[in-house]
Amino acid sequence: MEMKSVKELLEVHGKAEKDCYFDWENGSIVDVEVFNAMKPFFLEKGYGNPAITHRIGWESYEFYGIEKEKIANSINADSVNLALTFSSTESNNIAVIGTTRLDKKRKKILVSSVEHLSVIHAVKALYDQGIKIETIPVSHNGVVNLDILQEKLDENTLMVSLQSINHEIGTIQPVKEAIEIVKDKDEDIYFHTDASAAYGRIPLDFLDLNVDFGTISSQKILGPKSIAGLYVKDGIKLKSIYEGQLSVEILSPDVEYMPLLAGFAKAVEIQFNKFKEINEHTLKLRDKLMYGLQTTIPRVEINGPEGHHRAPDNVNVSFLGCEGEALTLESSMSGIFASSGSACTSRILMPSHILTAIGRKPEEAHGSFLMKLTRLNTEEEVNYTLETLPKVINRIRSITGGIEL
Amino acid sequence: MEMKSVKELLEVHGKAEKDCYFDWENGSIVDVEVFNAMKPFFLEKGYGNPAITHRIGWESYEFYGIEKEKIANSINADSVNLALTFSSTESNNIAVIGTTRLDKKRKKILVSSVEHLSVIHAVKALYDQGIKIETIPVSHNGVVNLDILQEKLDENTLMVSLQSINHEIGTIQPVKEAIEIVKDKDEDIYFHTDASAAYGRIPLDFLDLNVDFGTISSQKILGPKSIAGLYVKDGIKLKSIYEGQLSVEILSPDVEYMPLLAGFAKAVEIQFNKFKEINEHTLKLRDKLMYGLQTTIPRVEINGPEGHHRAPDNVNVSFLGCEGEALTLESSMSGIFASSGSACTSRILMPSHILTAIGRKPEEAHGSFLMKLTRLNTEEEVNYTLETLPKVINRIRSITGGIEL
Amino acid sequence: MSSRIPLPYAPRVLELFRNPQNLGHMKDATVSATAGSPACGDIIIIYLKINDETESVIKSSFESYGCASNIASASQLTILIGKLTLKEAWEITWKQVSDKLGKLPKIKTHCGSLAVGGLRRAIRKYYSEVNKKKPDWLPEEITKDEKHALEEEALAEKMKKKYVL
Amino acid sequence: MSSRIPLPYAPRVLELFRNPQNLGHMKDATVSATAGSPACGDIIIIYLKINDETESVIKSSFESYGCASNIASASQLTILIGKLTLKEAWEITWKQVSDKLGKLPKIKTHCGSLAVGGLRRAIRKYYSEVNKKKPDWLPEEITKDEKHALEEEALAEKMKKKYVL
Ligand SMILES: Cc1ncc(COP(=O)(O)O)c(C=O)c1O
Ligand SMILES: Cc1ncc(COP(=O)(O)O)c(C=O)c1O
Repeated sequence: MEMKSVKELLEVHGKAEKDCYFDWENGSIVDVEVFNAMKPFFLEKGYGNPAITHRIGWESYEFYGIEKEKIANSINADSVNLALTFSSTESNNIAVIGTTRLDKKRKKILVSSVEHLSVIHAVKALYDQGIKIETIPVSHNGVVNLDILQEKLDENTLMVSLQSINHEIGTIQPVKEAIEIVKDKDEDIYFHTDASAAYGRIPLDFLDLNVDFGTISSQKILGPKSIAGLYVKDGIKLKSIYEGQLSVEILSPDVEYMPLLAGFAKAVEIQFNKFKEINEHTLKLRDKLMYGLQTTIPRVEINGPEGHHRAPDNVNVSFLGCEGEALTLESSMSGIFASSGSACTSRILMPSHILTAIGRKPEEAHGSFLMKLTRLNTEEEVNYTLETLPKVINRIRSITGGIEL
Repeated sequence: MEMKSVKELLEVHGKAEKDCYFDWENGSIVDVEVFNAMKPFFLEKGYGNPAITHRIGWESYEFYGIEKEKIANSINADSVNLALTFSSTESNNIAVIGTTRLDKKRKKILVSSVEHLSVIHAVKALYDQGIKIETIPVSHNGVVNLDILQEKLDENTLMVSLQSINHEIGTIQPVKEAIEIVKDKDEDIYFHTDASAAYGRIPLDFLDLNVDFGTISSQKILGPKSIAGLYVKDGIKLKSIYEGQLSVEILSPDVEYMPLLAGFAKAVEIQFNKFKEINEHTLKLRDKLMYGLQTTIPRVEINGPEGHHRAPDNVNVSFLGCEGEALTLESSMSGIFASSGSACTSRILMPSHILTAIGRKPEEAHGSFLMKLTRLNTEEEVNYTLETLPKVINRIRSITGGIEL
Repeated sequence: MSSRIPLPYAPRVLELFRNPQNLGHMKDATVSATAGSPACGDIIIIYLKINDETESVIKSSFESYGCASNIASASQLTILIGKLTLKEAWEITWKQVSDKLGKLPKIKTHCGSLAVGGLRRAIRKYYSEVNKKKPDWLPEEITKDEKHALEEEALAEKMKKKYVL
Repeated sequence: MSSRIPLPYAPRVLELFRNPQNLGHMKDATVSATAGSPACGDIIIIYLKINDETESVIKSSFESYGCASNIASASQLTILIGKLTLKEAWEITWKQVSDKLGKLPKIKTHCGSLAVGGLRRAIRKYYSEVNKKKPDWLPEEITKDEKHALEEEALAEKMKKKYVL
């Protein structure tokens, strides 16, 4: 495939009268304020290595200390308990691989069947080292089955990983209850929660939760990508998963980069200062969009729970009889950007493991359409989408015509 | 240590009349042009995930393809042979850990004694898996001993890692000859070169070199940190060292981030369009600085080779009778920012392994002073430094007084 | 988000996705055939109206439940069919379809092959159900492109077992 | 770049580094002693002028080959010594020095302890070479702070063997 053709493809695609971006799960801009916070650190400040003994280094170190603390505060943690990483993927891997080095005897890792692939794949990759993955099923709303969790715990259980909110269908998981069950059974079983999709959406108090590891994400709160965090409970000495010179951060050698840290910290400031406001805003848009689509378009099913059991930013519906990739493309041509759990968008041509885990038939999963809402989305965009998507769905269904599914 | 005190520390430190930053080895700003290239991608363009089928995704994909090719071209490689990573540290680790998965029988990895710690530590961390490291000694100028390399090659040798330029003393290594020796002995031995410090300083043609893996760095050419590259020769199927969803880049899941890619590509454009000009500029400043210091200050020794055997950007001298940490601090107070291989700056209180590898006595290593030159340094800065450092050295030596070393 | 791939279609795919040629149910079709399965998210129906005397196509059309390249492949195929004889139509390969579409992304080549599989099925059906004089050029064994379609259907069955609770 | 640590000194370290008190060789010293080794990049000489009658310090000074906190520790120690009796001076601990410096970074505490080790050496030397009436309060065994200094010197010997070709 020539790059030239992508250009031509974009020309054929054209632009709609309006752009409504809802694909925040897969990519995001940063806030202007976040950008402004980063700017001086690219160009004039904090470019020193915070581990070097000179003014420029100390200036970085000072800034690093202050900003990191802001981020740590957002999960009620101490700075020393927050490791900066390059991505949530890396955070999840450090937690998974790290625990296998902390305790070499136990070999079983339990994960919910709807975990992010960076957790599931991280565990599966340890198969050669004798690590076994067991998945805990979820309800039709994606809620992990705590009874089965309890049953599966044994003296061979090394770790349990349960995300705080599912990134695809917005299920808020009973993490607190799960931790209690696990720790009641055996204090030595590690508990990790991937809170990437929950961060800034629901209150997270990692100290109070008594969780061992927690993954948080900058990009999910409209901070920059290429920086994320891993909370590590006091007293746990995790090792990094790759090696380098020691610098200020230890779990990911050479990760500290002031511009991205500045952006992350600013995003935290915005998201958490306006926590209630932002989440009320997205919740309102969420319900308007989700129920609006269900009202105006026939054969629409909601994926995941509703009301306060659902993340305030998550809209995921299946348009029956529509294939998702065609759907994202047709809606893209109308200026609406979202993603689908359709097999056709996946490398392995399998539908989203999350939708199948909640019992969606493949043909339901194929028609799924994931939209997320952030503080940057507006009611106007939702209105436009409610006007436009019925036409999109109609056209896709018209192509399907008489094919029976 | 309270963050408040760092602030007070900086107040006591004060600012000199002039700032001359030479600590590019440890931290850097980006070029204004690089910043301008990144800006739109933070705020308005290319924020789509290049693996998603909609306009915003395709726009990112198009940009990604074009920019990555520019970077690949700089080492005469195809885009498909360049993996984006988060750092040179990660690139080095992927190469080292990756090869151990490609060939499970061979267990010996040879590295020069002056490799970067991200290579040395990456290999040492594999001790549990039966991997043995053997270091190849270097001459007093830091040049790897090819005879010993040849002797050490055997049927158990998995990989040889030899950097292109030493990051601390500027030695240009005979990589081409080393590869020939290795491949003549056995085509199946992998060869990796960490070219982080060489990238943009000397011509690098990875295809012609017939090297298997090569690490390149964005920050070393005044691009952003948190993005780097790993060249992988055609036909070698490396695996990532941690797992996640598959996206466009495969060796580091979820690494592709358009703003940083835009910055990296712009830095490549600047550095390679003005390759000769930049390197002549830094070479001139290098020699003026290095010999100027040697002329005006007594008891100064040059660390590493001279002339065309030395990287054009590297000044590393030992001021005998001066302890390096005190030196970096005193020079910092005069506005000159550099680093030292002194034990006092290191976590393990050992002097730089590179200086001891070239036979420097610890007390010589402690007085080492590393300055690097980039296209942003000026002759005026060099003049200021030549005027100022004698006073710095004098004061440090006066504190040492009659102590005999 | 699941395990994604970039799908940089050639512009032609998008053109045909936007304005599919020969789309729709054909009331007076001589024969029609389906390939693919809803479980895979890929179904094509090919309709053919055939001149029994010349054994050639009078018109063809399609319906599709599938991704953009599935739709474009089916449409492109009907364009290629035009008014060919059945013998000529039989010889259309997925590679031809893919080439006309500016080469499908590797992972999407099955879309082209699904359409061709559907067409061949329709032709076989015509000779087994409508015009029962099976011609010499029609092979007994199923061809590679037909096999692709079958494989996909089999995969769907497997997935159904695995995923439907 | 080697394996770095951030060294956020308290401001007092920088103040004393910039304007060291009681710096310099003392020509008329009653006694002087060295601690540390060039291999470690850390040497301190402590000079004492002692009033033999009162067994107290008249003045003290230092020279240092070492990092900023080494210099500051030695200087701070001489300030603490002031005009103390030798008995009192003996009792100064590295913790006192470190506290006065606003707490040294953990990895740098050996600097404080090196200075104290040097002082105690000088006091011992005084009682063994100059004033030969060894007082009761002077312990036979070496103290913890002296041991630190010895350990560092031993490490230096080891490093020399390891690294000097
Ligand atoms: C729940 C969850 N975990 C992990 C990740 C991976 O995040 P990153 O892109 O920072 O590696 C994501 C992002 O898609 C996510 O939604
Ligand atoms: C030769 C060499 N290799 C690797 C690295 C590590 O680079 P990064 O900070 O990108 O991990 C450096 C940087 O200091 C280097 O100079």
